[in-house]
Amino acid sequence: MDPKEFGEFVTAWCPGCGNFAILKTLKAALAGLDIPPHKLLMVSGIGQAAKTPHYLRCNGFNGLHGRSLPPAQGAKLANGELTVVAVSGDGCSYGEGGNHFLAAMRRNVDITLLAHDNQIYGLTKGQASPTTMQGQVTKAQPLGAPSNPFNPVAVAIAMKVGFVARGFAGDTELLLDLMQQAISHKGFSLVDILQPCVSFNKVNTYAWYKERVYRLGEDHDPRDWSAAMAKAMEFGDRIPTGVLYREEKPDFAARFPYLAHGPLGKQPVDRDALREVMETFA
Amino acid sequence: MDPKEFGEFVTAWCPGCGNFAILKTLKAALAGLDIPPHKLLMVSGIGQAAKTPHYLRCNGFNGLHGRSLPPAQGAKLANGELTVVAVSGDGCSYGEGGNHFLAAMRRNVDITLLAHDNQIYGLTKGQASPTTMQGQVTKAQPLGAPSNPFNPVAVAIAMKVGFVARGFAGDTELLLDLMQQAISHKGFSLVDILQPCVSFNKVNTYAWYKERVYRLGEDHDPRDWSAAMAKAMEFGDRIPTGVLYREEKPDFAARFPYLAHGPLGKQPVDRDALREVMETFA
Amino acid sequence: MSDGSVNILIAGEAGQGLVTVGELLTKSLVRSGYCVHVNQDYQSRIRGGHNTFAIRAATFPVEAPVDEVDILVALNQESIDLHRSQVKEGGLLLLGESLDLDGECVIRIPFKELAPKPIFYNVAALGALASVIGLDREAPAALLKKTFGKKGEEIVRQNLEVLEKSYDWATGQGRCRLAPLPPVEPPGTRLMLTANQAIALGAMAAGVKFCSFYPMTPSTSVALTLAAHGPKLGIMVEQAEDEIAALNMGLGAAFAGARTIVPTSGGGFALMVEALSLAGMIEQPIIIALIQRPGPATGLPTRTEQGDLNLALYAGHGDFPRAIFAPGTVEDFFSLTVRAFDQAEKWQSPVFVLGDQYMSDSYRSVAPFDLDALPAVAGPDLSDDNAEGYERFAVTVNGVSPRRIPGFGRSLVLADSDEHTPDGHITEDLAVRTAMVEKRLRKGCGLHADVLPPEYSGDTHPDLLLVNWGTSRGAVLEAAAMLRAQGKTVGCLHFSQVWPLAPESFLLELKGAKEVVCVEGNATGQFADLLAKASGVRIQKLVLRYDGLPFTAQYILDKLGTVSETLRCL
Amino acid sequence: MSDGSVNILIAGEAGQGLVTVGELLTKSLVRSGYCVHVNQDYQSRIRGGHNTFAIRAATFPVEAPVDEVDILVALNQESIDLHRSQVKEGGLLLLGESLDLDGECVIRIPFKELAPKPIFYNVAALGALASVIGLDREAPAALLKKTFGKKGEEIVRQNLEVLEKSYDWATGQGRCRLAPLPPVEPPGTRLMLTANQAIALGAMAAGVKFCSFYPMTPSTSVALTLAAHGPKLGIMVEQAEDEIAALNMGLGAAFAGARTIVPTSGGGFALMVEALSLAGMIEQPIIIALIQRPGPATGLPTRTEQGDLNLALYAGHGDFPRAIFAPGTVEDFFSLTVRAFDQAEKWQSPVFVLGDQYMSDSYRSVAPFDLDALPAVAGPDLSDDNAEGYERFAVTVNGVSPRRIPGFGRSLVLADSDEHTPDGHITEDLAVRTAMVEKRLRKGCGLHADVLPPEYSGDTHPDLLLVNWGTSRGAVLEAAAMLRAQGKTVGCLHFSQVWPLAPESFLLELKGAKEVVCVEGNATGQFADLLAKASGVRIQKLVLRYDGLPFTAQYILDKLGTVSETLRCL
Ligand SMILES: Cc1ncc(C[n+]2csc(CCOP(=O)(O)OP(=O)(O)O)c2C)c(N)n1
Ligand SMILES: Cc1ncc(C[n+]2csc(CCOP(=O)(O)OP(=O)(O)O)c2C)c(N)n1
Ligand code: SF4
Ligand code: SF4
Ligand SMILES: [Mg+2]
Ligand SMILES: [Mg+2]
Repeated sequence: MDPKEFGEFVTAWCPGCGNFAILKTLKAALAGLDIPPHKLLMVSGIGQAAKTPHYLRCNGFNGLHGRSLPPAQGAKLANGELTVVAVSGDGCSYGEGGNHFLAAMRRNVDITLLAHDNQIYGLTKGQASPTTMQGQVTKAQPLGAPSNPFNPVAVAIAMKVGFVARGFAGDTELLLDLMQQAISHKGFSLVDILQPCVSFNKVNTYAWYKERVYRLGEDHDPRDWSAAMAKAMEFGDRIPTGVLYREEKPDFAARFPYLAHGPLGKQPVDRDALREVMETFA
Repeated sequence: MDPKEFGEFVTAWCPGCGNFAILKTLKAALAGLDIPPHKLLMVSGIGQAAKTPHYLRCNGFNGLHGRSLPPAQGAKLANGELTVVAVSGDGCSYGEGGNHFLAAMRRNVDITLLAHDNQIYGLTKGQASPTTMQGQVTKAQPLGAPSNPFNPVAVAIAMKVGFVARGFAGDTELLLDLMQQAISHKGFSLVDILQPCVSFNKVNTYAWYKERVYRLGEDHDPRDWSAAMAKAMEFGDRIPTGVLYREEKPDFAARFPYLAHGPLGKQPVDRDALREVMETFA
Repeated sequence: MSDGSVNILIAGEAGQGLVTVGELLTKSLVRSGYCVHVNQDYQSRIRGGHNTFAIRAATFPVEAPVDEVDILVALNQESIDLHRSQVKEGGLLLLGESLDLDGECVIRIPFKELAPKPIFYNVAALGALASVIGLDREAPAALLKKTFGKKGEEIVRQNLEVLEKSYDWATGQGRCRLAPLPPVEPPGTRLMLTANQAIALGAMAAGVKFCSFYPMTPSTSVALTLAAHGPKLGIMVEQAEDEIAALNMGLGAAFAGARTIVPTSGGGFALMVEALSLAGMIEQPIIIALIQRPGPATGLPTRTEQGDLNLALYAGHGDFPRAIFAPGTVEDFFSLTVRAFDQAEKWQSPVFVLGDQYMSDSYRSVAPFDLDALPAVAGPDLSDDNAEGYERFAVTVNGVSPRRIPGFGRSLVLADSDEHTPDGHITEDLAVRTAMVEKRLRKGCGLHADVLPPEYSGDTHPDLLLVNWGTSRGAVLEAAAMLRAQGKTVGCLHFSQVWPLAPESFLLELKGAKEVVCVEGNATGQFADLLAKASGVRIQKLVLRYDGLPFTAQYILDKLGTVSETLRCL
Repeated sequence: MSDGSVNILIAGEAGQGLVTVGELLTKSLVRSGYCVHVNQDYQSRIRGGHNTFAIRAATFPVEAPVDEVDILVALNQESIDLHRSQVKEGGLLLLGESLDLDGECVIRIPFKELAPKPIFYNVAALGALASVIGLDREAPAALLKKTFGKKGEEIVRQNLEVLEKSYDWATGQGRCRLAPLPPVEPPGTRLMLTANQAIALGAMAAGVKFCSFYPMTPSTSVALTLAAHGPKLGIMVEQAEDEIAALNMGLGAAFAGARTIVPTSGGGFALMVEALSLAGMIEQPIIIALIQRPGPATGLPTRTEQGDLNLALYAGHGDFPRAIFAPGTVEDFFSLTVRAFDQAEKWQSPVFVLGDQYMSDSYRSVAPFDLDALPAVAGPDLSDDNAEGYERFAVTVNGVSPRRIPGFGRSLVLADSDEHTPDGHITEDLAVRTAMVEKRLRKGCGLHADVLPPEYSGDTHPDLLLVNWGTSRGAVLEAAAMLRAQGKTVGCLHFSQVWPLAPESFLLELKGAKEVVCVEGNATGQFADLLAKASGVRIQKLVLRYDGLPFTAQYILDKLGTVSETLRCL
């Protein structure tokens, strides 16, 4: 399939933003997987990254800040035939939406979360996000961000999420592969994508990432939980990218046999069954 | 100090509930630390465990379901002289309040969270909680709880929380020690307390826990992160209790020098300073 | 009981099995053809404390609780102390074995004698009660057979033995001045249903396929009922991590084509306010079953109130339309839930069904619903015509745009929480903004045109008009009947849809009475305020209740007699 | 500009520095003693798009935006196309170098010539503008010295050089038919302040010590202002993980004795509804600064609306009192924030300050506040008398109980979200429940007694009364003046406190006008509804605006001329 099927849109992003590379890679990844636009649903929250569904010809649900995962899971459960990709920023996914992140990891519905992680609140002009480094000064944190940064991949691996990867907007070759693997993985997949924000994050710049980011080699076995956990804790002078952890297990829908009958919205009301239900109250 | 200072109250708990032992141990722990009732603030959410502040002579803030940690942190920041202990159930702390749990771990305000973990929603009559075992049947989950259970201590260690422990209502000797260590620890401390619910959890009973729970020995070094992480993942045939992980680091307040001047509510308005602030707009 | 009715109050601690006894007896009564009204009063705890289960049974419809008791079943001493005064002259007291009270109409049930093990005490109580009220012994016997059938014949036999024994024992006792319930013509099948069960059944009848919820008394039973039958009917019921997730997940499922209901209670709904606004913005049909309990905050978790009307009406930032149903009977909880789904789809808006703890726990005897006679419920646009030119938010005369489902065809569907163009893309074009605001509001006119008028009953141009809404209906009707018996002319105006309001459908009634009183279960007269806003008529006198208990006719009569000094300085 | 005023519109892309130019010029004007009104219009993006910064400056007070422009500064081609038609006859167009437009009053600023590097283009524009409007060159020069002072002498020198050069260059250009601003008497110190900054200053003056927030346009600047000065004044400002945490954390801090403000916007506040109800239940003084933007849902994140009044008023499940201030001037944003703290403490209730994007970004020239003349703000009970018998929720005549602070003495303080006894313990005693509901509501009567009456201005018994609230004030006053100039008698009734409402303080005015119109920035007339409910007077004609822009006098006049077909079927 041609990535052009997903169209070209004028964006509201700043020139130089890491989001451009991610968007382009996403289109290529989807095209490579032959997912037609009408079978794709992109779900997002609010933020710069969350504008992504507007920049792709497909079905989209651009919901509330922090709330990309609940509707993504609801939609996937309602129609398992859709490829559902949630896309949002670090603030949206790990900050306002932190509780949904935890629950989605536990629930293991077959969706993919692409977290554009620029380590800052972009759209609201540069406050600390959960992944902002401790001590980084912003207008909202004039004495430096006081909290320890959130490590999404470490938490995901601690929770044994079936597919945990870290990508970088500056390495689109790897990113393409990660996106395709994540979308193909049955169950909840996380791709945390390091994404330079040229307007508000003057610490974690392209150069900063480039200096630190490296690809996990053949020697890393993503099925080795301890190794994955150890790699996940690496975030400083060296930052590993690639598939950190993998584990196949039944997804959420597998536990509900009746979800296998096609989209819920196409299932008629079974009057006879309903009558039997009514009789249980007699 | 005599634990009797904390009074005796009629509770609304079921006879045989694990909460009784925890409450008694808590009073003993506080008395042992010589914390006078008027310098103690117990903060809770809603649930059976969350009724605890009513059963202890002290200051109390029994807030909303899932929201024990935000007011606990707010109160501690407003008055660093208070000993602040948040107490709530597994549903409250890791379910509804999951996002606050994540943030509190990152923020490292000097408070203690006692999570009464009965692996069930007690007060609302037995729905699955985040820690309910996968497949356990309840009225709300007639096909069995579909999600992977939450492992609070593993996530806390992945986030490098400075004090992470697991206790058991059936081992009050250890629990007393854990509570005292946790409260004495500077920064955020988590004690996840296995607490049999005799009314609604017919799986994780006293007997079930007793068969599995063991105390971590001298050989476990809570300062060894990898060892701690490995122990944290153990929850099945064997369940370790004790201090899993420890690490000293500056607490949140240490980053705000002006918090050291005593309770904020006792600080007067400095009119001259305010005038200077006003002049910055001139 | 002389009038063909009996009011039985079973009282004791949580965990003593009073609900089991109560439910078994209620079902026996329902199956025997009696009308029933159950009122459950309980505390926010699992064991201990003080709970009651009140069954009012009659040969004629009974639709409200009453305070006076014909038979008090006291399972502990506290129950005697608390409820003895409610027992009518000539009423009966059935006590647990070792309780302390003497008197003419006091009977102690010799549980140890009647039943081999404590586990059978409930059935012993059932037998005694059945006998005392004059119920044919066959009714509870058949019920036990059905209930314990799957546990094996031996269990059934043992239960029946205890039942027989206690029935006979009780028959040998005096029943004081209580007359047995007169026999009734056995009706066809009757369901024993609460409002929450009726909501669940209504949702099923309307084709619900998705329910996301977070447990909260008194709304949980809506979800539990759906969960119990979900596998059979293909309904996905998921307990979300919190209420925010519940509604947002529901919106995602609804967007993807599954009819969706989200049950919650006030504090839970308070967390859904942002997502409700999202539903308004993306014009997503969705049903919220808001089962009220007393607030503010955690309030009284297991008691009743009608205090969330304002919140349901004004929740959400920004302006968008909605409809709010507030049924007054179990039958209406069923049929108006069906209607809620229809209205939600037709006007692409969130629609509420308001219930409360009182009716969520109040069993009634209901004729099975005629599923074949149900009106069709509106559905989305499945055409997929002109997929290329499809616009989810096309601006139309009545504000309704074709709602298609992603993945059902080639049409691409884009929903956006920002202001958007007709094809769903984010916009900052302020002319489009204006058009979209007006388009959304026009759907409100559609909801308004479809509104159900209030139900007027009783005398025309009466001395007194009792305005009421939702679950207060039964007590108001009974109060009206009692006042009429005193020679007053009384009308009742009951609103089962409280928003939108169409004043033309009730202004005549409102203005045609000498005195108008609004009866509602909150502290400030929220509906009276709403009526004032919508119709310009300010009802001066309010009968309010906010102690956590449902209205009784007597309560209304008492309050009507006093000058209400309502605190309206909110 | 002939009347002693000028309206300058600077337009271009986000990132082109138009806000910098605008702020520098505004400050120069303020320091020179002119009255200013700034209106900022921008999109929800960081770079690109189309933004404007409009400065209206005058020798007399200007309190609303106007559409007509004296000087258009266009930084890109789009700006010319979009705004050319707004330029008055004889107005001036100042263009970026390479833009395409010719005409009599068009001047191209030769940036490359005037400034050595693009970084100085802003100062070049400032110099040119200062010259064109006739501002003494000393004003911007002094400002640049102060602004760049800490960056070193060399930087200052370079900036001043560019300023001089462009000022001189512009002086050499024709200024078309524009008259220079007449000089004004230099006033004492003047502050350049937005409403949000005034809220922050008001909070500081009232002794705020804690602010928890979650970033959301247009409320963030309240928190940022507090954060900037927090270390100096000992104010703890914490960015919470979400809005739920923000308010719950704030309640904890307030409970522990710190005066607390929680700033947010509609969507964020929607998430605080449950916690607001908690504030009502535990009677916790707390201030919510609700800075509105257009909804529903994400809506138009960077535009303005007055659409959250209903939500502020009815948020929370269950009944409890609150007060809502809606200032109309920057000065009032300061003083009413101080009052909000006082009222919150006095009546132990949550209190709102409602603002909106328009005034959050609208700079004005304000005299420094007289801190010594400020009224004292109520505080908690620090006595610790009879600690043993202390009851946080003692039932009192006016509903207010002694509020003590945990840890400040030996009194134990217990707050509970459940219904509670006077000492704060959970209760299911329904008589206590009733007493507590009534106690809480009585505080509403106190708030009611303290309410600020609306401000009436203009003619008595006028032909037309313009009712308005909050930030619409300036435009309404200007519209009234224009109508008066047309020979009409006009009154204005401005509410800076919108709840409680005391009809006796305005009924005469409301009934004394021939025609009454309500002017408000939402789609349904929320305040008109509220007035109808509170006073029984239904205002029939509404002038509404809901396209995301603030009112102008001309907008109001235009709408008054048309028959409003308001869609009120919500
Ligand atoms: C309930 C709510 N709170 C706050 C906001 C304001 N808001 C919009 S985007 C955003 C943060 C964006 O940060 P992130 O998710 O990291 O996305 P980015 O812009 O960096 O891609 C915030 C706080 C909102 N829209 N809704
Ligand atoms: C916002 C909100 N949602 C739901 C509830 C209902 N609720 C009360 S307690 C509880 C769960 C309690 O479980 P847990 O926290 O594990 O405490 P336990 O009773 O088991 O000690 C729930 C769902 C509530 N009070 N508020
Ligand atoms: S602000 Fe940052 S994240 Fe947002 S578009 Fe600009 S560069 Fe990208
Ligand atoms: S329900 Fe369970 S947790 Fe609650 S009091 Fe009873 S035993 Fe304890
Ligand atoms: Mg970000
Ligand atoms: Mg629990």
